[in-house]
Amino acid sequence: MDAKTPEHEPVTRRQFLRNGARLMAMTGLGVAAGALATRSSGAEWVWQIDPAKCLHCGNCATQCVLEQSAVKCVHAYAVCGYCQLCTGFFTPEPNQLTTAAENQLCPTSAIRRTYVEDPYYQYSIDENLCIGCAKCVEGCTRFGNGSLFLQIRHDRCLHCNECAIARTCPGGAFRRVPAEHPYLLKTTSR
Amino acid sequence: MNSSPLYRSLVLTAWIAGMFSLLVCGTMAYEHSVAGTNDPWKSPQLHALIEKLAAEPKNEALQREIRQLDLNLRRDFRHRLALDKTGAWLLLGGVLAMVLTAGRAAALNQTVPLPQPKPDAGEQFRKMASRARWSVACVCLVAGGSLLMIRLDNASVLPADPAAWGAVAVRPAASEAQVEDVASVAQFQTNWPRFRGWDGSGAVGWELKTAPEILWRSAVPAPGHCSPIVWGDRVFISGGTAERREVFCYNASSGALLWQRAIENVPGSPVKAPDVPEDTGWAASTMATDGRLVYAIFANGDLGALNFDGSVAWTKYLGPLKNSYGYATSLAVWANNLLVQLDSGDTRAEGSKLISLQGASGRVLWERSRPVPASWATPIVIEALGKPQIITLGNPWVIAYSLAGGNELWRAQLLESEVVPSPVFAGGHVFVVNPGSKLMALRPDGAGDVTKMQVAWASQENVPDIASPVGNSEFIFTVTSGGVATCFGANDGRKIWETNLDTEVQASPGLMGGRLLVLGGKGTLVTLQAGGQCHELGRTELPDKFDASPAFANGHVFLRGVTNLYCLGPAGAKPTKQP
Amino acid sequence: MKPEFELFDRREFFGIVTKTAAILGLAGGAKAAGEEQGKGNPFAYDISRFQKTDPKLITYDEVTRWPIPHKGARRLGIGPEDQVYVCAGNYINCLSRAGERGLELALAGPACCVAVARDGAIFAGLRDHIEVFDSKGGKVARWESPDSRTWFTGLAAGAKDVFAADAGKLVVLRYDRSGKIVGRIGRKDAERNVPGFIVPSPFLDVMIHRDGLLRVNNPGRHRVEAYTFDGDLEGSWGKPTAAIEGFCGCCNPIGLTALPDGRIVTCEKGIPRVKIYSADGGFESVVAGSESFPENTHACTDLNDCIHGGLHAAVDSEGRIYILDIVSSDVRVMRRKG
Amino acid sequence: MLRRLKIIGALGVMLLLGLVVCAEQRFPPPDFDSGYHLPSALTPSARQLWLYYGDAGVLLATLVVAIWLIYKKRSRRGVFWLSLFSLAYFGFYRKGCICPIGAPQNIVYALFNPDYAVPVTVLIFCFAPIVVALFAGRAFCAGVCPQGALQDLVLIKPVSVPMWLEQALSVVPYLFLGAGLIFAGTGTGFVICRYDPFVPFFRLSGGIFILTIGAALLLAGMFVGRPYCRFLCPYGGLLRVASLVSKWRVRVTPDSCTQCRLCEQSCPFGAMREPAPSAPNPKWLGAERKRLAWLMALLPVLVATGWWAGAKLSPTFAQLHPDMALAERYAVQQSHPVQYSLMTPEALSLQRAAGDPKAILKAAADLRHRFDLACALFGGWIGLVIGLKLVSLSLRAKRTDYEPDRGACLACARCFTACPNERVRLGLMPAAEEPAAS
Repeated sequence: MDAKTPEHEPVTRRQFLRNGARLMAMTGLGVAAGALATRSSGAEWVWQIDPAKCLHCGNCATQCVLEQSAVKCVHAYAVCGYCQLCTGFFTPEPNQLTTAAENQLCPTSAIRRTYVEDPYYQYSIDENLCIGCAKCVEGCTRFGNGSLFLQIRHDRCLHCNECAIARTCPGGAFRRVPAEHPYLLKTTSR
Repeated sequence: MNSSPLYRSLVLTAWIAGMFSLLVCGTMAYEHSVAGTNDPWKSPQLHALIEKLAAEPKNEALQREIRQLDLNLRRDFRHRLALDKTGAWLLLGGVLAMVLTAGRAAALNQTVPLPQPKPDAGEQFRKMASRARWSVACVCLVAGGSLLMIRLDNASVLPADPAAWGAVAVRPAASEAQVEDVASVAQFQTNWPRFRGWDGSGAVGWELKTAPEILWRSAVPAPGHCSPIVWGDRVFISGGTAERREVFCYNASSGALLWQRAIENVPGSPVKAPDVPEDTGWAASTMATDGRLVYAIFANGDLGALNFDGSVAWTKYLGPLKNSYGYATSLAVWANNLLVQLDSGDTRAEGSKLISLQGASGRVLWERSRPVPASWATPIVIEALGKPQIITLGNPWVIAYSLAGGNELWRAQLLESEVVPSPVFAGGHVFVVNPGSKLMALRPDGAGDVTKMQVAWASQENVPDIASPVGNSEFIFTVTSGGVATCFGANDGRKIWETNLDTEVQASPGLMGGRLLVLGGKGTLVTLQAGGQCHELGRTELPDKFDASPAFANGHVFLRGVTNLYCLGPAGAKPTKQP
Repeated sequence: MKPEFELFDRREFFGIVTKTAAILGLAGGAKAAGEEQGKGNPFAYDISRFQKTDPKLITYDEVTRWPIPHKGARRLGIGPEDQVYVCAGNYINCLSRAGERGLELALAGPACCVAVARDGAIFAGLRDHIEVFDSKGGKVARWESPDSRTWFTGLAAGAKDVFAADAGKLVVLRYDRSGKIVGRIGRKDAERNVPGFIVPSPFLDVMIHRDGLLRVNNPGRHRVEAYTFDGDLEGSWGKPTAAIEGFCGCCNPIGLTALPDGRIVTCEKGIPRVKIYSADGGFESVVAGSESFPENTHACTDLNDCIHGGLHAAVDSEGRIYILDIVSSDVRVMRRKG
Repeated sequence: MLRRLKIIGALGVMLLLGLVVCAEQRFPPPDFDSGYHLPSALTPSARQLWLYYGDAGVLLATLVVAIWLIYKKRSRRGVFWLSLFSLAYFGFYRKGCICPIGAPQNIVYALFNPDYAVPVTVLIFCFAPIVVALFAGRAFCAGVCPQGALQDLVLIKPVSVPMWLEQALSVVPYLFLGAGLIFAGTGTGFVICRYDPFVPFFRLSGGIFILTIGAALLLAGMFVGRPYCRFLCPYGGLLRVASLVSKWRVRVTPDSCTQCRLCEQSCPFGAMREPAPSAPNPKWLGAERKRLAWLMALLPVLVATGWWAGAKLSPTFAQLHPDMALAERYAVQQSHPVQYSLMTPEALSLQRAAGDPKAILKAAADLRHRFDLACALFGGWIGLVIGLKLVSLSLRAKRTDYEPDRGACLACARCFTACPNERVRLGLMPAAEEPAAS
């Protein structure tokens, strides 16, 4: 508060009071800073999604402060079964197993389906098209191996101090992770 | 105001920039408003087409249409995103231009300050300070007020003490409750799903203007004192003997007996039937229905649930019951809960309990043991404090349980001896009868032992012993087995009138709009005016003996006599074809 | 100055400003309010209509449920006296018909599958090898892994042979009782026109049918295939659809067993359900639908290992069906209705 | 809550280990004959660490420059350009995150949630401007804060807010601060960031609601100088207190005041204070002394009342925490089931709760206990703020010269050129000329 300090005492006294207050404030700040410094880290934190907790609710597509969410679908190829009938790519009851629009699950057709060898197909994500709606994640995780999952892409994320999606995440899947390991990937090691 | 060309041009630019910004702003707003249906995943058009394709998977044209539409939608979507980016920058530029030019203009327009002589500064400060103090107080009040509002709007539904929260988890899982299909409250109200109607009050809003006359009668194949229940075009009664206990379903409009089904070889039920006193019989408990299944319980503790087509859904044995006169408490239903009050024991409680079952499955949701011996009153469910509570009578306790978890809400020590008349809820009071000695009105919003504080009034005049009271927000009517009908004020309990109907009465009276129907045991159906002064509107003599209470549904009155089931309707209404 | 240059009149400006502010505010408020009440999830993956089972099709009742002593359950087996053998974690537990815990075998690693021969010999499949025990639980032999990729997920023990489904190598190995591999069944082979198994996740199962043929599920092709002991493909049935008569998702069925009369019981994940087909693949009825397994919907709850979902079933001599729910880790005992 | 965070952390570690251990354990993908090799998912790395320290450096540099411009150079133009730079850098380049206004929340969050090691850069962002304020007033507000710069930019035609209203509204920032800190401390969220009206402009995208508020504030800001800074900004509140005891202060005139009153109207932020008579009016003295005494006595009462009333807010405020909200919804579901449509966040979170209700309710119970204290503190804080404000309004200021109020002055350097002496000093006008009014 802007208490107008009474000025009818001698100047020196007023100055003295002020200096005292300032000194106290400084020491206070010093203590606080010191206390925190003990448990502070030189590193930064960034937001990330724990795929094991993600409930595929679609909030990531709608809640991000960015027009196009910083959350995208990521494919862990080592977990993928390379299915011909991929429930992450095709609608629950596909008309035919073709890449035609009516058979695709992805609303922005951000998943590319390429033939590898009989009977295997590779599925990859076009992140410029992906909006992070997790529809494919649900399909893949429900029936298949769950090789499709959501991650915050740190080339897009603004690292808001408070993540707008985390606030509304029904699974509590968002958490701060050290910036040097900014991803929680399903294993890609083989 | 100055009018230098520079000033003018600045102002003009400012205006133009401002208008431009507004325009951009508007466009973007519009874009977003239509985005609701144009995004590929929202477009109802696309969804419709895909639905259509599911119906005719081979339709090439349709497929082509879908692909084209999908393509367009996605193109529009990308376009919108691009537009947003550029729009944002344009807006920024526009606003900046406006602000700068306007700012310059304002600066140009500034006049050199020309201070006027002022009143005493100290005085001014004093005024300002006092004003400021009050407005600080206002800020404080506003803040406090708004916080209070927020607090009131968003009260917590969890118990006050966090320690008790564990209990929240043990209630029946939400998911189960969701999948249950439950008849609407309206359906419960228009039908007669249990003893004395959906809420056990024995009252309905509509009335038969004229003296009712018999539309049809239909023979009752098996003895039983239970009253009929009605759902849609079905009337159900139960009857039983030591050998065989059955449920009968009649057509409500014609009286035809549609089916009869025996509740037999119930798992756990002893083969050798216990002996049940003659004058109570095996089927004194009125059935109940939730519109999905019909439920019947018999004096030996056999409980059965039947589908409307007469097939058995499930059965349960709840006995043995120790009851000197024979078990006669009727079943109660609320939404999809079936409530069974099983009071047992001669002088002290011997396994007395209240059970709540999931109607569809017969699964026990909860069970509470009761500190009372055998009783004969039927529980009712009322809504108090926004939550349904179950009112049960026993000797000596009136106990209210929560429907959700069966937790005891309140109890009052008001009853003695053999509790027969059932409670009713009218005009905010629960009316309970201590047979032959006291008629009492309780406020149902207490907690704990409310024997002292919650009794609104009590009266000792012409207190009934068998028939339950009936009433509305103004009056409470009782009928003694001797046939003395009495009217009390619902709020103060003072006796308003009494009259001797000179017929002995077993059945509980019913309230039909402004008419009070009293059914005499010898078949005299007396219609009284349900009002401030005693006025008899008519009598109908029925050729039968009656112990069961009347049921009112869909404009008809259903009576169960000893030999026949009767349907009464408005005089002059064409009797539908006899069975 | 002239009135037409009264452009910067403050009152007017205020008016406009307040108006625009009000409009913006209203628009914003309305939009915000609109966003408040979410009208369903536009991205919902909707298979709800397949998750409801027509009650008329369900021909079995749940009699009781037995909890499993250990976590990480995988497969079931049935013993000669109708005991139920459950492999869970590093253990194999024997549950009596009444569900009491009996014999417990501790293994070196996680048990993947189990089979019990008529004579009571117990075969425990670990990821990469098989351990053989006598009926008392004494260890008899250890059959080593034939291949680095081996990942056993199903076992069937006949009178002379033991068949082991190797989901990693996409083959069913035929052992004789001495542990020698005497045949490899179901490998992709154009000559014998064997299409080969597609097994995206470790759910390959094998069973010996009373008609003397093997039945092996081919999840990637949504089929059940019949092989002779020598590995000739005798036939196959099954079609991919989430509808009740077919096999749902990307890779089903995941488990097989047969009723005494030869009808085949199949287990599915994703839409967890257990169904009965006639021996030649005609859909007959449902043992338990998706409603019965609320926990068991998502096949993958772990970052590394996606076999934490699904069901397995076994049938005893009286035709009681035991369903192992891997997620809620209990055994449901199902009895035919009526 | 705390324990839960710990557990999550532990799980995280186990998880990372798990990746290594289970790597060859997990079921392998098919082995391809065609020599196909598994691609690996791209993982674009987060912003480089040194860039964060760069930001901190820029912050410190701009603060120093600001001080120099205000006290040495006494140049409004300089301050203006500096603020434009800050707007460009901290605003449109750094998108307003992390800024000192939000940083105190991180500090408090770190204090109560040991699993969150607050980054050094955040410490710098939080404390540097305060330290500066302790010595040189609100130099941060003047030249470094992007939010402030944005508002300063749009200020076209300042209208003066009546002093009494100014005084009254100046308590609001402290209420906002209190709320922000308790929600941060309980791990509910960073409401100060959530309701920062200008960051959406920096990002050029954001929720329509907050955008509207921001737009409204800017429109108002055309006529009311820096409405957010004066009547809302919680960090401004902190700096205000700090600058009360600042070593140097902004003065209108470099040397003696000639009482010409030309600077009266020069401050668009209502910080200018006029001289008050040295001798208090004896007529009111007694009354004022008595009032002061009463208000002093009232202070503890207010605090106590606030504490008591604040504690009552706990059940409601706690619901802002996602876990508590879930517990509440779960409880509602138990008594009055609601059918949420397919796969909506509500439905999914309820499924999650149904999976392990005990855990959810346990977490909620812990939260409630935290909130009981936090809300009581909040209430007490409100009482304290109001009380102190009342007291300070009953103290009679004594001033001989026209000078900006220590706390309220944003050090924007506007008033300098209003002073004839300053103009002389700057050589804007000859020394001879004397203002008419004096």
